[in-house]
Amino acid sequence: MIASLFDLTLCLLILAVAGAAVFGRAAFMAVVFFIVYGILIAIAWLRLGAIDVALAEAAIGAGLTGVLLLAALSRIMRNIDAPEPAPVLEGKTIATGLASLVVTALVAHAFLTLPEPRGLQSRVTANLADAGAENPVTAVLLNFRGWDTLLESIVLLAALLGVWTLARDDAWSGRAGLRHVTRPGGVLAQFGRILPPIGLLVGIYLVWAGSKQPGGAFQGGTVLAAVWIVTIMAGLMQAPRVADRALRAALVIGPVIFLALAVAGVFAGAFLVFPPAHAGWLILAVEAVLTLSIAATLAMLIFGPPEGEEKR
Amino acid sequence: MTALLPVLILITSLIPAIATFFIAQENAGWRNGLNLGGALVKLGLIVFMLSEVAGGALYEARLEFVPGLYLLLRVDALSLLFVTLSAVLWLLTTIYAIAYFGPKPDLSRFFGFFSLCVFATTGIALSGTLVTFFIFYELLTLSTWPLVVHKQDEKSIAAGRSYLFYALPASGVLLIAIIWLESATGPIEFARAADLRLLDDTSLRIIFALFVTGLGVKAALVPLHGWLPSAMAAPAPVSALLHAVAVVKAGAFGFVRVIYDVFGISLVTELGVGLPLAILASVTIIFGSLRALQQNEIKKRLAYSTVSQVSYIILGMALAGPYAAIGGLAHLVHQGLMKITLFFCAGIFDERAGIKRIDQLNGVGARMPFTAVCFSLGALGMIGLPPLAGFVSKIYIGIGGIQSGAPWVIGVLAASTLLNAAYFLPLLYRIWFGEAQDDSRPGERPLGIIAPAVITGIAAIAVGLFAGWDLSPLAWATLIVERDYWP
Amino acid sequence: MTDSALSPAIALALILTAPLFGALAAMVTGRRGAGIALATMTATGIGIVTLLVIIAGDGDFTLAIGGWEPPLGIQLRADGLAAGFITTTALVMGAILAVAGKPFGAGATERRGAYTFWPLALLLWGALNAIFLSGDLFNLYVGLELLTLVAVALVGIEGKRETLAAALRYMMFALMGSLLYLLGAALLYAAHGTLDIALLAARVGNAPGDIVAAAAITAGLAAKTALFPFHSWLPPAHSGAPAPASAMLSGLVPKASFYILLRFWFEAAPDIAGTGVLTLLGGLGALAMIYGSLLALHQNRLKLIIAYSTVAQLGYLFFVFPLAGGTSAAQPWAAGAWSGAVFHALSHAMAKASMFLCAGLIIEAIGHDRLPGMKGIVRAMPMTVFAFALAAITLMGLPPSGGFTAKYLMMTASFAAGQPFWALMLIVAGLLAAAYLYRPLALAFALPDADAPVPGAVSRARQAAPLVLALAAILLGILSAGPFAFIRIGRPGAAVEGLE
Amino acid sequence: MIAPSASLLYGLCGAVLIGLGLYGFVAHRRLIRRVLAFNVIGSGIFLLFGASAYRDPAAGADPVPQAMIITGIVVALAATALALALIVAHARLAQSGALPEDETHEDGSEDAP
Repeated sequence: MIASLFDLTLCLLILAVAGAAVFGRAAFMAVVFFIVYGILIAIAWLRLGAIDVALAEAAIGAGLTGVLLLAALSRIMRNIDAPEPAPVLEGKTIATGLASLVVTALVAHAFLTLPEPRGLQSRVTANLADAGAENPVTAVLLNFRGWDTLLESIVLLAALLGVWTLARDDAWSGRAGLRHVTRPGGVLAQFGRILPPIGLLVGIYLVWAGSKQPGGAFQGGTVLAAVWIVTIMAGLMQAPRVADRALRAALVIGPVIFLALAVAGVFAGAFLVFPPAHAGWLILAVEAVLTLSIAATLAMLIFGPPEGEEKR
Repeated sequence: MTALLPVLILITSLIPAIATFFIAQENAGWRNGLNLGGALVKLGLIVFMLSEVAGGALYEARLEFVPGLYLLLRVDALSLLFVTLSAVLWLLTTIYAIAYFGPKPDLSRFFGFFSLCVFATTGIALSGTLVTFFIFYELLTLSTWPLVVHKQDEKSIAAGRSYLFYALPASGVLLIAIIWLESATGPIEFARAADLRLLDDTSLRIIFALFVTGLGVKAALVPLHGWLPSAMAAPAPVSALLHAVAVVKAGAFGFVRVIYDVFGISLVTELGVGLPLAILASVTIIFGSLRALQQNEIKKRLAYSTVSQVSYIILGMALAGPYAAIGGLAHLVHQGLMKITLFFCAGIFDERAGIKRIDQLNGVGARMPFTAVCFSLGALGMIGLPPLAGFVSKIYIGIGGIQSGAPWVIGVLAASTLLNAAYFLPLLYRIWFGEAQDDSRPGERPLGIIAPAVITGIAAIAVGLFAGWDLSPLAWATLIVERDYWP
Repeated sequence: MTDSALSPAIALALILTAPLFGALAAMVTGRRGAGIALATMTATGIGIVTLLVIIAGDGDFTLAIGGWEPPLGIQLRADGLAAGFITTTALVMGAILAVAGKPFGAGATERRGAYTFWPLALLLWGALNAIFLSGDLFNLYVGLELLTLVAVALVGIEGKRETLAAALRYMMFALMGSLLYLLGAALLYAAHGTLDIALLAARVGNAPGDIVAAAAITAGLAAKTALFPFHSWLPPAHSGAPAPASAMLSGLVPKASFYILLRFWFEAAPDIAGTGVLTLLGGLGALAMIYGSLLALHQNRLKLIIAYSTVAQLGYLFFVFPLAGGTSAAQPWAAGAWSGAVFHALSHAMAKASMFLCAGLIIEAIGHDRLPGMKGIVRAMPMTVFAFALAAITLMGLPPSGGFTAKYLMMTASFAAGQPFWALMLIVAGLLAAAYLYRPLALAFALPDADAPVPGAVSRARQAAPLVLALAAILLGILSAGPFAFIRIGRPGAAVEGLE
Repeated sequence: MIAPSASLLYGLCGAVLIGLGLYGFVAHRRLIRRVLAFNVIGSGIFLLFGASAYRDPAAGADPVPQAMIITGIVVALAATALALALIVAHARLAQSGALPEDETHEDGSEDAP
């Protein structure tokens, strides 16, 4: 069977949009193209039978990354969106282009000459019963390779700490991000009233469903973070202070419980072990607290460091 | 006991070194007690070992690092010769330095590094392998630097820089030589002949040249001698250390080990590397004397004199014959005694009467009689006036030259003697017969500053006069050569 | 379950989780960072001592996380090499955190710098331990990312324009490095269905995919290790951070990526190595060595000298690739370049961290780190200058330091392998190190200018921390027999037989 | 069921994306564009990885790479967030969206604050 015309079109579209995002003159348009690109990639993941990845890519790769890029762009450029200088066909550019071509060719060659696949599908399936999750991807993420996921949740916190180091010293006790003023009764405010209940439901469903069907802590956490962000942007809530104990507790609770479970596992047989008898609810519990922490962390990443009143 | 003794001898210098750093500046009593005590204990241990080793005893201690890299301390007759010299002179220099500095600042730092230097020198003397030798040799380089820059003025700092500029690359060269050799033969122990024939002749000649370069800096072999005269910026006890107790001696001692215990006489002869070295040493002897002649500062003249005199030792070794070897080894001790006397006296002249230049020496014999007598003894010995120490060494080296088929050595020695006389006699003339510019009598006090000079001065005569005595340096050198190298 | 099976797991769990727990606790509590660091040190220390006893007694071991054996799960591997790096890291972190208590101490209110430093430092430690114990290339990727983000954050922690630029430059190199590494890992999994190092060893061959993967992984890790020509980010980043952070960044962080390179080339893919690529790596190391040293000679700020020195010193770690092999294994006295490189990495970690801590204390005393200001500092802070001098001895590779043991091992291997070029480079490197470290030392020993301001007082206890590190680097040389035997426990076959 | 050659198609698409992103990462001076390019490379690698995991239609998609990719996406997000925050903070102090060594002012069109 040959790849369908749809796949071919999608690939070409992906490349075209990526080209626009990379080569485009205006930074703002490049970011917009990047978001579109993320959505297209998510579709590609669906075609590759990876629904979990598709969800993650749509929520995180396209959504959150796009929001982060837009926010950064607006903070840097304010009103000016100066186009990039026209590309000059100088030696360096040509060399870069050639080098990129060579890399592409090498990678493509490597990909085309890959030996017969020796995937782990059968092993995952064979152990799924003991893993406490019916969705094989969740089983891998939380159980078989739980150590990766634990470290990864801490990577997010590390990034947040890094973002916080960039706060202004005098604004440290203040609220995260720039202070926003939203017109009461505006579209955003209305939107902010409707979205949260729906978003909460979707987010929680994603986590709960994650053990059987595609979805999970990261996807669910992203949705919850989005809900929080919109609520704050709508002026219904204020962004928390970085020194807020409750916030900090929410940030670390997921990794802390996961870590504690990992240590407790030592006495139940191995480091980070989920005893098969209890794996189901344990994984659900870990996912629940992880979701909370991930949502809080992602939202705080979007808000950025406390910057005080905007001074301009 | 056999493993303990060499370690103990090392520790007698190491403990004072480390402990002194922690003694407050004001606490002179503890500091002096510690350093003198260490020196005395060490001397006691050495006296005990001297008699044992003369009777054929052997001491060994070993510390394993990684395969191929281990410390081996081994006491043989040759190491005892050097260790005895440095221990005796350490004691005397410590007494001298305590009196010389009086209440000056930074003394804990000074004595700490001074003891560390002696520790390193002892280590060099007791080294049983090339690597052990190298490790202590580097330690000596490092611990000498703070002493050279002790005054902290710009001149001292410059002298220190020049010292490191010569010494560190030399260490690098030495390390290459050692590792090149050992990568073919395995660890080289002095007491066990390694099969150097695993390397071809060319490689061996290059390695020998690398050794000469690496050791030549400390031994002040021309053209690697430049650091020594500029190091005169350091205080007198440091000069004593550089010229007699430790540094140049370590270089010369290294030559003995490399020629006799690493390559061996027969290989040196086969490779034909002895003659070029002998010529280089002869050039150094003449060149050092000529340069000494041009100096107006007393300490500088003495420094160039050292450049010249140390090469006697190397010449004696390079000739690769028994008599020359005995002469060279004996000169290791003779030169040390004579040169330290001269530096002690130069320090006293400077410190008590402000005399730095030769023209200031006029008539000083009447004003500072003890110092002047000691200085004269050292100088006459250096010239080689029979039957003083210098004469004994020169005779042996000369005979050795004839024995090894290099009669031109006699010419070198004769020329050198004339030059020695030329740069020392004017000093003596000024001291005893010059017109004194002022009649003040600077006190030759305290006893601690003059006694060491008197002792070494007397010793310098004694080793010449009683060269035939069983425990004289000459007799000990003869024992080494007869027992270990030409059995 | 017997005790003997339990204690390895407990040891590893402590080592892996204590710093992370500490970091999270410090993140919540705010002004108790120093106390939490102390508790973390204690817990990690207990874990490390246990680990050392186990490895010394029973040899190396592996531990499948969650009981899932590779290729499905991730396997931790605790051998002499891992334990050596973990122990050194703990020592270095201990000294750094002891010194950091003052500049990052808790004030009356929580402050930005003092708050973020502690969790970041502890996360850095946790990331290092995770990397040193991991046996899985993807898990190493996550650990490496954690390490990198924390390191970038520490570079920018002062929030000045230049330090932010330095952090950004570092970030750009690090991002590229991560992607290259990830590409390599992806290709390897695609071809072999596992990323477990031990399993890969049997499967990786000379297929195009393997070669591209190896090249990408090597290039990515080299960028993170600041190998020439990817070095330009390092000096501004390491010199711009506050001294305790610099000490971690220079002493520890690049060692992690080098460690992965070592694991990769000697354990995961020993069969790909060709003479060409090995010589290339060594050659780049030599260039880094010369370039870094020459630039260090031209700096007039102490921290910049130390940072450029790191470029040079990291350079000659890469001599291990052309050297670790040849004929040396056949010769009983030549212990091999592999041990030499490990010794160099460990002693450099301690000495370089010590130097940066010294620089930090000097800055505290005189307010800046411009060289002329250091004149005569020896009288005011003899302990610090002495520590700096001892650390310098290690960096120059002079006996009896750990640096000398490293140099001796590598030089011997170099001659034995018939490649004396590397030995000559090592000598040149030592001399250049002496040249650029001489200037600050000579100034420290000079007489202070008459009108120089009086240096501020620094407590003896804090001066002791860098001294302890510098002494440890020296002791690594004097007592090298034990560590030498220890790091060889579980040593991979390739490192013994050589790559060719 | 998707055809094996479709996985081939997506894999090659990933390879081209890597090249595209690489060009953007090196050629752009503005840091924000470089971060964008970083994300393009990242998704290219993920796509390649995911496609390689789907070469055996009978066995279905290998879940292990999927989990790794999700982890990778989150890690990339964390890196992006930190990089962007750094860029913003740097731009505030330096009035520039590029690193000092990459600044050009020839036509005045490089990032204004």
